[in-house]
Amino acid sequence: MELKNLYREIVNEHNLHPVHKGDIEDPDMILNGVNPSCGDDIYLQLKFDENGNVSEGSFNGSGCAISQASADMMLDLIIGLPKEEALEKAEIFMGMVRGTVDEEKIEELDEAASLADIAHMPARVKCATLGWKTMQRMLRDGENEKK
Amino acid sequence: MELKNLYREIVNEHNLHPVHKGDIEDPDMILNGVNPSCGDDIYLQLKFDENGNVSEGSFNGSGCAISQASADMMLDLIIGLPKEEALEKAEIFMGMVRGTVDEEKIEELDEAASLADIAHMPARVKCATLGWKTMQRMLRDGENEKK
Amino acid sequence: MNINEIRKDFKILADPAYVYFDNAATSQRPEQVLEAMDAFSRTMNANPLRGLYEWSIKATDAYEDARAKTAAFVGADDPSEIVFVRNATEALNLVAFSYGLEFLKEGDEILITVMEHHSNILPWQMVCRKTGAVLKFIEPKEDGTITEEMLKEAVTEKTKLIGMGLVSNVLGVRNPVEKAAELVHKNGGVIVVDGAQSAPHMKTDVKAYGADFFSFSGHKMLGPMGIGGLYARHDLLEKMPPFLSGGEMIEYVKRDSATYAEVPHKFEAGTVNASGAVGLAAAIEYLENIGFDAIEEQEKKVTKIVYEGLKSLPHVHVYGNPDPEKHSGIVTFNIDGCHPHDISSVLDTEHIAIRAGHHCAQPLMEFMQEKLSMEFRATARASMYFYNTEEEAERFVEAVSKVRGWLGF
Amino acid sequence: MNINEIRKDFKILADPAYVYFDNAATSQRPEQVLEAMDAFSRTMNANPLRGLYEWSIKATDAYEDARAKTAAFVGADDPSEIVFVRNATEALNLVAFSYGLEFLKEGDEILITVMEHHSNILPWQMVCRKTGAVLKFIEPKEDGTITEEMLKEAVTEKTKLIGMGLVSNVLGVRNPVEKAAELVHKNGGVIVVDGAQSAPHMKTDVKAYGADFFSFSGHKMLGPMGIGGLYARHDLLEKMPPFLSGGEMIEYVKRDSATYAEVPHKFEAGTVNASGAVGLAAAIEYLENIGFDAIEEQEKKVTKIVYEGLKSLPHVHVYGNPDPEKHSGIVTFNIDGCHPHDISSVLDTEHIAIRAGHHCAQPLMEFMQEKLSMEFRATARASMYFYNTEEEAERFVEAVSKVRGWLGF
Ligand SMILES: Cc1ncc(COP(=O)(O)O)c(C=O)c1O
Ligand SMILES: Cc1ncc(COP(=O)(O)O)c(C=O)c1O
Repeated sequence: MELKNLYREIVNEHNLHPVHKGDIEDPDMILNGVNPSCGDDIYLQLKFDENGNVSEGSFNGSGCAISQASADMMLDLIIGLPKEEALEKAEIFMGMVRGTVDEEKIEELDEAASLADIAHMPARVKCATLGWKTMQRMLRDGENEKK
Repeated sequence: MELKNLYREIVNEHNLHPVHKGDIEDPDMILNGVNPSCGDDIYLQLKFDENGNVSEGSFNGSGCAISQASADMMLDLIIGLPKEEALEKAEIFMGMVRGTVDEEKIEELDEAASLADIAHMPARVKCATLGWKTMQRMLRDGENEKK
Repeated sequence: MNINEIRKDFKILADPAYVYFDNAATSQRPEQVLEAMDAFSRTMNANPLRGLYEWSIKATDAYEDARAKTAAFVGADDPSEIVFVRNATEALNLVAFSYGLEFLKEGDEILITVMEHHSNILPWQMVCRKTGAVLKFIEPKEDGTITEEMLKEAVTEKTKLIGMGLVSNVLGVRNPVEKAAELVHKNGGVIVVDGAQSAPHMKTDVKAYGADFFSFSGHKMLGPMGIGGLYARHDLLEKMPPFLSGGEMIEYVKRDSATYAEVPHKFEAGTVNASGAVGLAAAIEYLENIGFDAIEEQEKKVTKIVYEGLKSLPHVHVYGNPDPEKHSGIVTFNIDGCHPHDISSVLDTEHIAIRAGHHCAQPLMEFMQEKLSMEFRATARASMYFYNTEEEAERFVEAVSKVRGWLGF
Repeated sequence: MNINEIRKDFKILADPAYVYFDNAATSQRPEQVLEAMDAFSRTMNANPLRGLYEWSIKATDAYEDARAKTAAFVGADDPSEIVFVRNATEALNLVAFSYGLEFLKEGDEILITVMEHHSNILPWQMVCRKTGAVLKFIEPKEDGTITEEMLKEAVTEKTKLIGMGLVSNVLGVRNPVEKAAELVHKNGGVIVVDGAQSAPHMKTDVKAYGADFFSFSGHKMLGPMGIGGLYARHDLLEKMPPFLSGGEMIEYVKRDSATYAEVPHKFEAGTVNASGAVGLAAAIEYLENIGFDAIEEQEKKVTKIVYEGLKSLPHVHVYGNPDPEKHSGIVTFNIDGCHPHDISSVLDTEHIAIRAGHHCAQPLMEFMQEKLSMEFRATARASMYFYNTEEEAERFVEAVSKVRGWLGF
């Protein structure tokens, strides 16, 4: 998809009217993710239910439209999922922007699949993956800044 | 003059059968001159009469044919001259290899004038000028290693 | 100056669809520069300085001629005052490692401006860490101006080195290096003028600046990547210790010590980039053929259109001096609600190349964010060179006027 | 390999009157390399790494592709193990300044061979001066060989760094870096393999060598001047502090401190030499297309003629291993009564280009003068590459046979 269309059809909406931007009450985990070269800077917040499923989530911070929209779409996708499945989605997303997973897999990302063409824009890959990487660091590596 | 002819007609003779190579007895001045990049390394020795004329001179050391021959020709020229005139000859020689003095002047150098074409061989200029520069440092700057 | 003729020399500019406005990052190279380098490789390629055969002698001449041309270009007294380096960054590091570590000491002050490029900040941080000197910053007025009074206030008797870009790569403003030189010289200190952004756009005169050191990059002034220069006063080079060491910069090497070659060779370790120097010399010749008067005239015309065009757009903020003639071809701006990276990305879909981000000047971004309430700690920057046209400027302004729409506003 | 076809790629070799036997100083560049660089400038020239527009993205890809190609060429695990530098000299300085000053300390020993190039001596002298480490030398046998026993004797438990050229630029001998690596690794130390003279002539395999660092120059292997590489193990690069600082090698810059970009960018300060890297990649492709088997075969044929031809001449002394196959194309010699500079000068009148002097290896010259009773502290050196022909070798030997006559004997 041509970049201008990508913005028009998906990115702008999530950037200008994000569903998950803001703070949640009493999150279980908080983690800061940054892209030094871009200045993108987000705080991801997650809360889990008794089964370990993501029950609530939000992000905060500032950055370019792609980093913001991608984080918002990610939260759309993972809220309600068990940790493992959320991590699987992150794997698929990473594979997608690296161009190493196939169409079928990509469909599992719902709306976030629309960022597939970012693979051809290496300079923006870091923007698109910021939220996802931060989630991986949280759920896979157990990083948590909540005191 | 083509370089091979220059060697054949002048340089080889002065290099292989130098007139002034060796030591003189009880010199008034001794000075070491070197070309680090070439490894040329000579000791110039001079002796003066009561009027300040160069009465005797020799050089010692090792180096390429051009440095050796040039030093030998230099001594041919300056032995018998007052210091000032010896220095004048050095000026002319320097000007010759830099290409800044005219034919007429160059003739004052006698045989050493044959090294004029060294001006077109910048890498060998330092070889040709080693003896002359050492003499300048002696007579103009008063450097003397004799103890 | 016939701009259409000039553009033919730059093959990459042949496609009229593309507008290249990222000249402050790197310039384009005319065919004359590529041809000069190719000719070197095809007719005299050899390792200069040591060979006793024809190609090496020619290569040495070409390399040293390039040095002489570069020296004349910056207004130096003597070719030996030019050290060839990779880029302005290396030039500044050379000064920091060799002059800075040797001659600065605890308690001395190094003064730089807040608008310096990272390459004129980090080396001084290093010197301060290692010597105990203190790094101080001078902040400009909101439009980027530094006045004589501000300088006088910032320079104390402890100020032993001033680092100052002659032209800022973000604001395009020209800094008062002459005054700074005067002040620091009173202390027996030195001024390092970073000319990376000035050398491409205006006649350089290191003497008039009072510069002790002057750094610049070939690739920003039509030359190839991989070559740049450091001008330094001869007496400073003489007393500075070598920096990089190895082949070509020595006289004698013993197992445990070495003596060094004469200036400037003492600072050029290893095989030199002779073809790069030849390319730089061809670039200098090209610039001199056009002449800086003509260059500045064209840049001013184009910059005026960009500056005034952007100023007239709603939601667009343009930074720096209100006079577009004081921008050295650089116009930095932001658009409400739009991150500079998104601005640059959507302009790219229009084949317009500009830079977005921190421009290797994070302290300035922080300063601007605070003083000018910038939304992001980043800006978009259009930077023009003499081969850019008024039509390109108009197309650019037209495109910027649509950015907010493309980004959903 | 069709030598006539290959020579057509090198425009400078077109004149059959010229014999270029100074390849150890610098090699010639095929048209493919020049064209790759020109194409970069004509179609995608931009500052890599930061731009968000098409040319900059292409330039970034080209630059990083060159890195990947270079990594594969030396046998590295990962592209991030290659730092682009100006030349082998800078690579060695980078290791000395960053690794050496940080990890060596008083009493540690640095061991190098007496046949190292100045660029692999002086940086270690600097490290020793600044850290109190001690520089030790290992001397080869008269034919240049260093045996395992000699190594075992020289390496003590204090040896923390070994610097060793894989191939000597004077003797052409290949040094036992694998054994040296084993020994120094037992001490928790590292080996710096200087590959400037090996990379052009043989398949490089940093893993097989056990090399922690490996330095090389583009210009000696068909690439342009101004680009070279340092291979370093990823974990070493991670823990080493940056060396040159400025743009492109940072994450965050505050007024008084900075954090650094990831490896290898942390070591590449300032605008990179992207077109140089593209030229190097084209050179690597060219070498790989021919293949090192064919390259070595041709070099051996030519070297044999030169070696045996000189050996058979009266008054000519040839140095190094008695087996010409162990010379990597390098034949170093002297002629009784003739200073090497005079030899080179008269050969130049025959349009034969060789090198004469100390070859940036003064400690080796001193060693050879003593052990082999050399008349001067200098030698003449013919160095061949795969594009040299057997006819050239014969012409060369013929010319050398006349040198003494030309010099008056
Ligand atoms: C063995 C060796 N090491 C290092 C170097 C230095 O290479 P460069 O001058 O390209 O830095 C050379 C080149 O002469 C060499 O032969
Ligand atoms: C003002 C200024 N100084 C220094 C530099 C560094 O130049 P280079 O990256 O060529 O070393 C730049 C380039 O971005 C610059 O704009």
